[in-house]
Amino acid sequence: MNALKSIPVLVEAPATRDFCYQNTLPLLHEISHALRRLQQEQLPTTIDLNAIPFGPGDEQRLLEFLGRGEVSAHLEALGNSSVWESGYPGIWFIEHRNESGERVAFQMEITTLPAILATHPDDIAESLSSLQKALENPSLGHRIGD
Amino acid sequence: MDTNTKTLGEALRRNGVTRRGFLKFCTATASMMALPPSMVPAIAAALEQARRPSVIWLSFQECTGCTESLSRSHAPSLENLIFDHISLDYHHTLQVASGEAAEAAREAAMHANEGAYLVVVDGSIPLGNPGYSTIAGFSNLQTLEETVAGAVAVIAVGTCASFGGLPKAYPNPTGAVSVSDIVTDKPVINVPGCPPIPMVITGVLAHYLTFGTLPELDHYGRPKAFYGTSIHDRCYRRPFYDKGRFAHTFDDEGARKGWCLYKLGCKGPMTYNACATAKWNQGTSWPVESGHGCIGCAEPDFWDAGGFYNALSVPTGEISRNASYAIAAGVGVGAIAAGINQRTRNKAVRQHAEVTIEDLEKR
Amino acid sequence: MSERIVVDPITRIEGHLRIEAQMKGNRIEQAYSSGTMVRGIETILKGRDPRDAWAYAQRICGVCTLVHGIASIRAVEDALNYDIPKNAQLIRNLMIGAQYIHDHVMHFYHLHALDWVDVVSALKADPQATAELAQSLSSWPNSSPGYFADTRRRLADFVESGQLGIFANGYWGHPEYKLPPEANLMAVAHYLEALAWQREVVKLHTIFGGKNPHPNFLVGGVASPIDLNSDSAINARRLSQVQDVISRMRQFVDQVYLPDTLAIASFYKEWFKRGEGLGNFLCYGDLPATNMRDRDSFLFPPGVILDRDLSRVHEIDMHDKAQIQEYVAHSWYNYSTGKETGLHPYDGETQLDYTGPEPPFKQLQVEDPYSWIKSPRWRDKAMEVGPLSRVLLLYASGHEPTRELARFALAKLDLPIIALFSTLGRTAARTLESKLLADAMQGWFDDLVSNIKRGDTRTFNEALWDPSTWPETCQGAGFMEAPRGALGHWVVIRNGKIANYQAVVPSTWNAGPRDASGQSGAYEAALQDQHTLVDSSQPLEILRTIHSFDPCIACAVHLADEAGDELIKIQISG
Amino acid sequence: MNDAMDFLLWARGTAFDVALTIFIIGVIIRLFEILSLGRPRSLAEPKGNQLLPGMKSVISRTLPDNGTFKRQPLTVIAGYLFHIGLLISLLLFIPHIELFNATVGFGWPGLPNPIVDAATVIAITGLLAALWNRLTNPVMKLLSDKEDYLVWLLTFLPLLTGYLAYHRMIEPYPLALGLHILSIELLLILFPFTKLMHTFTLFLARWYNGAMSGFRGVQS
Repeated sequence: MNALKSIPVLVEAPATRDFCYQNTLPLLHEISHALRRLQQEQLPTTIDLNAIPFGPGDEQRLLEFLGRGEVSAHLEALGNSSVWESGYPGIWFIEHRNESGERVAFQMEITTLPAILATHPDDIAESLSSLQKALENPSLGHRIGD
Repeated sequence: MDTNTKTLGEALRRNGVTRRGFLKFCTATASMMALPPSMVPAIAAALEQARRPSVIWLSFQECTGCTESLSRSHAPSLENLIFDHISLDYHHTLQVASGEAAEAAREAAMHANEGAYLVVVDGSIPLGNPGYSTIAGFSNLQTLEETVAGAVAVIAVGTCASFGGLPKAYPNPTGAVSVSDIVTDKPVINVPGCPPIPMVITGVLAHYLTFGTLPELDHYGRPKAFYGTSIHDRCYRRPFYDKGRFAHTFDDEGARKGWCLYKLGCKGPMTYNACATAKWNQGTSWPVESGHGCIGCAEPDFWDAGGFYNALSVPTGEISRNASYAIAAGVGVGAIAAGINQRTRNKAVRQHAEVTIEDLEKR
Repeated sequence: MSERIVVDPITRIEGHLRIEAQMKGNRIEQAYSSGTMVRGIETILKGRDPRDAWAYAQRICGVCTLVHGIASIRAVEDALNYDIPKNAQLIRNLMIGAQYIHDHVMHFYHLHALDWVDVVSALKADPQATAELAQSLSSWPNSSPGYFADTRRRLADFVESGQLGIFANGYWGHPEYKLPPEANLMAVAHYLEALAWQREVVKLHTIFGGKNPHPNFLVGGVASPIDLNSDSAINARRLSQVQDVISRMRQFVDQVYLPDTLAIASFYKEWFKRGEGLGNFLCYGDLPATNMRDRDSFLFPPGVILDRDLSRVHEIDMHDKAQIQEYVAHSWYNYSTGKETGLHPYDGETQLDYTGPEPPFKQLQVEDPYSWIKSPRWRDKAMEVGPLSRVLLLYASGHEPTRELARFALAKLDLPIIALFSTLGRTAARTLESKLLADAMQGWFDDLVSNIKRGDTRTFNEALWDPSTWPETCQGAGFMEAPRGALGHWVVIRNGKIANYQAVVPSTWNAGPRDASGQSGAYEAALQDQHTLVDSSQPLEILRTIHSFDPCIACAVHLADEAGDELIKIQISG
Repeated sequence: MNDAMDFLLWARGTAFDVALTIFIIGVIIRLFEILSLGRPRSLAEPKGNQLLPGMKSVISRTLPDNGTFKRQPLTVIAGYLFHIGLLISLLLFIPHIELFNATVGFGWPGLPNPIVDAATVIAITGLLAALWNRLTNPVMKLLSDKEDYLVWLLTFLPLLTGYLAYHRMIEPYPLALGLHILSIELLLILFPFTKLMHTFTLFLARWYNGAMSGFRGVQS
């Protein structure tokens, strides 16, 4: 374990954005088109990043390029999921992992708010009825799903 | 046996899966089936109604690599597949029961799900002699025909089941054939690869589970969603091919910098599979990323396609030897032709020289 | 009355195996092991480019997905006298080590465990008590009552669904299942955890070989270059992934696999008294610190142990035609020298000759040929190969860590060393060597890193890549210790093409039928060693002993050249 | 069902061997034949240098001349487009270079694929224009015989199949590649026995013409 650390690694900041594998650059163009669509026609776009033929390091470079913005959310349903807005507002990343922590989906949504974060109308209805029940008899208070 | 009582939607809800969880599940399913994210609502609607199909997995002339590959699947994982998605009622490598009890399980599943179960086959079927491969005293052909009779469809997993694979490689000592050579009255979906990418195996199962139908297939009976594009066209090293930058040997500068492996025999241009996007073992790497050219393992007869380290455009014969023979022969024949020419010419010249004014006047 | 019990298919193994047992009362008197599938890969290999051979050979088996690839490139390298760079040697060692640990853990949990673990009984377990049991055995973090309650609930849901899938028709409730419900539940939880774990650890193969199963190999080195400044090579990120895999392996072996083996074994001590059989053990040796010619640098020492005599290790030579021979007296092949004779693999010839009953059939004629597996012999003696052989050879050769580990395990179980010669001894040996290998892997990895640090990044030797540099004729033997035992590939190369190819694999040694002189193979002998069946319609005991060998039958089935070409015989130096 | 791969293997194997053999033997015979005819020894006193005018003629006749261009602009343009496009796609496409490398033992750098692709389109357009010209121009039509059309087709097919294969417009790919290779094999086989031989003889002929004029001291 120590041996690995003993490799002298000098981290150099890339002088230019290196998109040599060329799959990130077209993707960024696609994203910008999607963003325009969102702005002008209010049409959201979802891109399945698993379907993009990334070369080694491409995903890393894309994530670094887009950076992280103000919002991030954590979801616990059938394993963990993370949702975060990139440094470019309107561009979101959604990463789903299964119970063993393995990534099962990785998507980019160009939208105002990713659908998975919004509360489902049926849940609101259930929520309302159970809250009312709880108010009628506070000792029965419970959370949905238990 | 009261089997298919619960839909997947009910089962998930019973396990306390929330709507967000369900949406996530659908998203992952879409991604796994290589379907666009816009399909998620349709998948959600279909999954609500989906029931665990009975799956009978038959192994013939195989190496178990396909099953091993399935066990590497992470979305859904093999354990989720077994517990939640399908009822894997017969599978030599995984099932607990042996011998008669195992065969009884197969027969029970066939009975209870008559006309509705899926048969998965890995391995080719030897027709050279029924004794070349037997299970419980039955030849593979007998087992296949009997099991497929009541099936809704057959999924041929791996290149052996899909196209005959290694056993069928020249000179095909056991007379091995593919599933589709035998099963002609049922839909056969080919999921080739040696082994196939686990996501492709589960993706096809998921498609059937979700929609109750089979995915769209190409001319080789392969699901287009996974086999629609060549390795080469989706390869991250493709730009280097286009720019003319190649690794000339393993471990040279080009190899280290990740240049194109075409000259080292990469069969990416002729191979249709999802390795370049799905990659292997949870996106860890794939053959080209790890420095070895694609060997073309999802294509029919790739074993006989002319060597793994010869560039695709290079002819398979002994070119330089043939060419030198041809040159020698050409020179030989050419010299003779030239000799004949020379003689003709000399003769002509001679004859010409002999023409005198007198000769002409005689005419 | 004499009854013939037939178990076909033997499940939870690789390939197609049939066992027939001739009973005397409730005791197995004679056992017959039959491989029931053949493909003819050696025939297919003839005439091909030797540099391609690994890919064909590798497809002999997708479970031990690496071993035939390695044996094949070693055979070609031996024939050509081809040296490989140090990094390539270390990377190959790491890949072999990963194969072992992955294979052994999957064998234990997914193929073998359900012979000892009653899944249905696990439903009766108390999660609290299970948690206490688990915590008393190991510091593995997944051991809370809630965790086991979840597992139990999932299992209950599954059983209630009525579709038992792969668990249908198991011999549940068989009186030979002796674990308490809590131990059963813990084992079921670990069955599932091991499935997730194995997906992680095979990534080592993916990093170096591009995929698993069937990672890629290369004659002359490895295909993955090393360059710390490149994204597309083995770099610091890749190395740390490898380190992560090694750490996970060591943790799982130490905290789950080893404690579970000892815990389960402690309920089945009578299985340390039966199922050994031959008493002869063979090991080719493997895992060199330097190179394959330097046998002294091997982690696993080569040699043969006869009649359980650990005080004497006999030397083994793969090129010596008097030592290793294969017989086909009871196999569906022909020899031009006659069916009773034995042939060294260099002279190996085989013609498929099925003389068994016409399918469908009920019973094999065991006086006649009855298997697609040949019968290899060392100096005409039947041998057992595999983890038990290796551990015994390590023990006999005085390898201190092995002795210490064996002493520790035997002390825990309160058993003498002789207990290793048994069904569970074989299973325990597999666990012990996993522990040894997981630790060794860290050493190879550290060597690799320090080599890179010194500036040596070579992974491939181009010198003999071009076939025009090869001698007109040459031959070589590639050997390795596969997880299931001694594996050898023999290749004859003529004019740049394969003139002959032979593989003698671990399960051929173990699963082979009787030879010309009537000697049983290892499976057969083990089953004939004090096996009584509680219920002949549920022959759980047969499965236990057969599974303890970790059968790999696609490997075992012999596959050689149909025409039986005359070989050019040459002396191999060294 | 695996006919496509069998076809490709045959095209890359036996068929290629046969075609290459016929091509090599044929070309050598033709060259021997032509060269052995020799040149009549001129008894006249040389009035000038042969070498330079010979070379000059090779170059000048490779460049378009004004007269022809004015009379037949299409022939000239199409001809040039086609020849340049063909040479680029034939000699500077990397898989082709790999093939040469495997055949003759050496290679040379190639061009990026998009450029080669464009060159192929140009060559195909040039060939189509030439054909159109041949069919519509009365003089050309009169002059053309069956061999002209055959030669046109032999040249056109490799370009077309190559383009289709590269863009995967024929499925499956082994079939596309096999057809491409086969079309070239057809070209190779008929090459020595048709006008296609001009590939090897044109510079010879041009030099000869120029040299003759030089010998006589005439401006070529």
